[in-house]
Amino acid sequence: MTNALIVDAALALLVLGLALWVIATRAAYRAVVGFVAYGLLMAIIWVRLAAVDVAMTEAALGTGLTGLLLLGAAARLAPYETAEFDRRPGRGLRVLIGLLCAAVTLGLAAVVLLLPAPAPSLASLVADNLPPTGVGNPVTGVLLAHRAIDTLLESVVLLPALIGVWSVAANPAWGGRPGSLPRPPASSALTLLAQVLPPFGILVGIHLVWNGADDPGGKFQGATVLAAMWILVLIAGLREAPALRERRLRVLLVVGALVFIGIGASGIWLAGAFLAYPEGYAKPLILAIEAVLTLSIAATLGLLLAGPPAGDRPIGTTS
Amino acid sequence: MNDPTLFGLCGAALVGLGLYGLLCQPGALRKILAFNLIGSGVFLLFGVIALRGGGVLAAAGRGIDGDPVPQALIITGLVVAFAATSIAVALLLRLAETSGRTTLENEAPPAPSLPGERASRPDGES
Amino acid sequence: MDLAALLVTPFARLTELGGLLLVIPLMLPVVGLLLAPLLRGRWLGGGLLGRFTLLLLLLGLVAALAVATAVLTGDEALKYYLGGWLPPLGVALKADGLSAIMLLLSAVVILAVGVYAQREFQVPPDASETRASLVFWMLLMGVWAGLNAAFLGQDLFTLFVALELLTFSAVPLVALDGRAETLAAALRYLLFALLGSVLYLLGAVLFYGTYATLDITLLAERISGEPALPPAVIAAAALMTVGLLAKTALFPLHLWLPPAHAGAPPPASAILSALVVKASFFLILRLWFDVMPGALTPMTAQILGGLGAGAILFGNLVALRQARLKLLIAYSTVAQIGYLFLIFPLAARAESAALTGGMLQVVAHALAKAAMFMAAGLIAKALGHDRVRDLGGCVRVLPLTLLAFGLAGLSLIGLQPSGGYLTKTLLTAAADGTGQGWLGLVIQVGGLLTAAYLFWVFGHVLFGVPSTPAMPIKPPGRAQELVVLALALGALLLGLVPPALFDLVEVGRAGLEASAAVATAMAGAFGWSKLWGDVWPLLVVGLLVLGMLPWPDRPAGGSPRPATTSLSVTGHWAADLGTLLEPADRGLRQWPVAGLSLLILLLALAAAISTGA
Amino acid sequence: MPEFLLGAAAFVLGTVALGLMRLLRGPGHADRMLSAQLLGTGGVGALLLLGVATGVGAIAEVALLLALLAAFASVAFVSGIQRSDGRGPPSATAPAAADSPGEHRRETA
Amino acid sequence: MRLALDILTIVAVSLGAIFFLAGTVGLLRFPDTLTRLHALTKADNLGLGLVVLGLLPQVSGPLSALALLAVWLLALLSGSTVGQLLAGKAAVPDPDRAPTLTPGAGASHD
Repeated sequence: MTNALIVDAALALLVLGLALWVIATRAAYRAVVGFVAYGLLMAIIWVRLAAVDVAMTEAALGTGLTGLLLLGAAARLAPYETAEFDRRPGRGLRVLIGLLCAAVTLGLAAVVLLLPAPAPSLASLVADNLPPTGVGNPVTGVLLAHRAIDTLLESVVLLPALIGVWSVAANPAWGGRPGSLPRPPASSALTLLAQVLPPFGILVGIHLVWNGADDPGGKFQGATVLAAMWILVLIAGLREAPALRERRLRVLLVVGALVFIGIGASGIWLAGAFLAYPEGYAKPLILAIEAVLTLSIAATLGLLLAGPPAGDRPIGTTS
Repeated sequence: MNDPTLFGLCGAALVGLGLYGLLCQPGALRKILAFNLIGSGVFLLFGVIALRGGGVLAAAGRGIDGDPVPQALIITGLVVAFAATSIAVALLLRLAETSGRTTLENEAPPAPSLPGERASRPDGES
Repeated sequence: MDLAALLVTPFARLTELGGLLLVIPLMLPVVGLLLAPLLRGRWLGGGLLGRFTLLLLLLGLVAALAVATAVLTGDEALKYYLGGWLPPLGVALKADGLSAIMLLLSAVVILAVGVYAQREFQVPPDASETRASLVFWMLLMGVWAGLNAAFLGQDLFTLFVALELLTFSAVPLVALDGRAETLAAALRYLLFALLGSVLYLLGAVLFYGTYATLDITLLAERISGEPALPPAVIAAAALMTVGLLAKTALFPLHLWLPPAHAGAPPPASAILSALVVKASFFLILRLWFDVMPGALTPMTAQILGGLGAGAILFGNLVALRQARLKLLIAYSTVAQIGYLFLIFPLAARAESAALTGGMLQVVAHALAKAAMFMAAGLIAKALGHDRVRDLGGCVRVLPLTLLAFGLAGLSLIGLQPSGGYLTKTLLTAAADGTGQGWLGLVIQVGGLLTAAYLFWVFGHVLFGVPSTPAMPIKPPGRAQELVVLALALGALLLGLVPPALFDLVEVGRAGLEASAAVATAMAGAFGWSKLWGDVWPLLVVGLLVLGMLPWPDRPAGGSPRPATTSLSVTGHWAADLGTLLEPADRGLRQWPVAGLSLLILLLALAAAISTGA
Repeated sequence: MPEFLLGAAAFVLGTVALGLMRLLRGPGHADRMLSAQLLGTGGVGALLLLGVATGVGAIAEVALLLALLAAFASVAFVSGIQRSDGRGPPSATAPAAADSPGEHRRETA
Repeated sequence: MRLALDILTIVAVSLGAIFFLAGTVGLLRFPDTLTRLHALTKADNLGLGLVVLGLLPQVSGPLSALALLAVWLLALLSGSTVGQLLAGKAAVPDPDRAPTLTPGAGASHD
């Protein structure tokens, strides 16, 4: 057990050190690099907390997509950054805020230490109520059956977020291709990576969704991988991002949640409640929802990364 | 002190650190990073609660390691946090493009700029 | 007769659906949001999407009416278990009286905004879709979906997702015009709201860690069974309250509100001010009156009430100093939010009056403020600016709009028979009855200050010199003006609604006497002595304010003059006060300072809650 | 054996954590990135060790995901470095824009 | 047989760990970015490969073994790609530390 404790302590210290770096370092780009490393360690911590589903999400979203998003932003903002440092609040204010933040941390730490033991939990209730859902992974059961409304609302939330990202576009660019992805110059290594990785990634993504019913994995993780592969192809310039006015793209974005609502509504007549599944059909329906939702979420996540429309000019004409 | 508690304390510290960064770092991108730190501290606490909640089951020899409900909620929360980050980044990039500002002072005139430093950039847009 | 039957029968059947009825207001906006990106093209000369949204809003109004009818006639809260799973495993929806009121209010206000915005966001003849139209209509539905989910949800995490849906939809609306200031305002709003969300989520996490449930009913049962509040619950309550306060923009956490609400397009401002800030307030009510009733210690109540009183005084005074109409209205929102928090110190011993008054304030302010923002939008559009000093002469161009603005203002001031009057009477009576007369005084002073800035605006409108002769650039649409007027009239006539309808407030909570409280408050409202007693201070304020106006010797050229050049005594007072207040406001709205306030508030609330534990 | 594998995981983690010194010291973006990359590979290795040590097969999938997305993040790193080369505020009209690949994507509508 | 496999595991994993250490030392001690890059990619790829090799006897099915190998191949692929991409870029200094005129970014203001 001691080795495990050493691993845990090392992880906790490293994560805290990196968080400190993210907060304190002067240049945003360095902070973001630290944040990506931080996300990586968080994924390992989730494994240590026996939350493999979460670890997968963190690995895919936290390091992968968030990393790309923030690195791109840091790079584009670097030219404006010089003025920032001088705008820090005065030393007295900083010390005061620091003290209060420390007080918050101490209070939370006390609360953590005083949490009730034995810990109350819904674990056994979930285990008892998993069979009717037909899935073997309790996390998937919770997400798609017991608390399906959260998952539904959450997949809906992504749409206003995407509209929010699009909304900063200039009027004439509206409906055009998204334009925030980094564009390194053509290089054989990148092209090779963008050709070799996606088939593999797509396989992994499908595996995660398919397996997510019974083993760790699921639509969010799978969708993130698919989105990452798509973005990689776009970055390498092998494909062009679609114009955002394309109707097929729009359909792809919303079809997942619509199917979810449709199946949920049919549950009113077939299973006695909105978002309930008829007995015996729960698993196929859940898999169907997961499959369609994966596509919609992957498209949305990818487009969130790709940024607001920047007009119809073909990308890569000058590089 | 058992392992999950260690990570729980780590989560508490992350929340405090993130709060400090969110309030004291002037740059909006840094604030976004700090928000993500607070978020991950909160999720970490939730993960610790999930693991503690699994103790009952592990003792009974059932096949679940932790409480799956918090784990499911954390996954949802991570996706929401990503969406929040992407909106914030989009707004920030646009703000920087149109005005050269990356901080959040409001109506205040642009900070007195040093010679050679550019407070705003000419822009052909809109 | 046949037609009536045709309409009534389906409606009656709708109200008999029971809990399933709640799924309609929850899902209708969501479906609309999902279909919106597919609906392109022009239709009936305005754009398919706008017309489609209007249809959906009408349906939503019917659904909200059905919920309210079912709740009122059934005299108990509607409840629905999604997927058939009972809490703590599943998620419940519940509509008690408060939810029904909020659902109805949002449906009415958003419908009005939808009608108003048809003209603003129509698609030009040569396009099938524009940026502004798609973004506005989609996010309008996003806001609506988030609001309804927040009003119906019974699970703290579902409510978190609802809040995020609301935030993500509201923020881009602020920056719809794409100017740097509004982008900055939106970013500021987003980041502060996200801080609020994450604190709220942390609170929910701690609740789960203590009781392994997030269901409000179950939590209430378990918390009321505790001999003393566990530390995690104290921390959770403080974190959630502060997080939600940040989203409600209660003074001194109002840093984001004025620029965001003033910078958004008028229909969006109307939604933001009338409804969006109320959603997080509604969740604060849920937390303190449903999740942990009885845990509201006097200290906690005093802190919240004190901030409310501060908001009323501070917000109104700063509003008085605003040069732009939309900013003035935004600061008025800061002040009006304050009234909502007065119910906490009053609720302990006068719950009926406090809660009824609070809900009435939510409704009256929503109607009045939506009307005012949209009226300001029409004014700004017609004149090309919204500088208060240059509003002279616009009454000839926009008589209806200004009438609506004035009527809405009467409700904010709190004259009979407006909703504002009811609110103030109820709250003042509760304050006097519980020995907190100073709160009553704050309410009175707040009303006078409100009157002052409205007189200020109308003084300029009526007596100011027209700045440019060729004024009407674009006359407003008749439908727009009528909608604004209808909202304003709604706010003004709220007091004449049969008191029995206010029983809606008490459905789902024991021991409330809403209709009786309202009936008492309205009794004698129109007596001469009462009327005179309410009106003469306003006249005094009016005279004082008119003394401040730089008329009639306004210099030609229309260049704005600083208030200090006014010769009147009150002008000097105002200027002196202003030199004190404006830096204070600017200081408080600095990001780190607001953050410091938030941290102090968090720790103070935690301490206050634990005093009773 | 699990104890040994856990120990090895701790060792690998500790080692690559030392590499984070490069993150602190720089001096170039590339150097900082290298330390993150080392952390990535080491983290993947540690995860594999952990997975086998605890007998949870799914951990290997986390490692797989991490390796997959690390490749992705690295590409972002490299592209980002190129973007942030340009020092001054980028201007779409500057002739130099063609040299820094990020520039032409700014809207010039 | 079991014992031999266990010994293989111990030896290979230990060697792998040492390679990781070597990579770290290289990263910290080598004088410039390019040499650091080369030392690092070699060391950590070898380290990971040895760890995977060592773990192979310990996993149950061929599928798990395949997954292990896939992880290594992925790491190799991404490592080499990044190495190639970086090799041309290694000389880029951290602009905050060492402001220099980068060729191409003609409009340098300092």
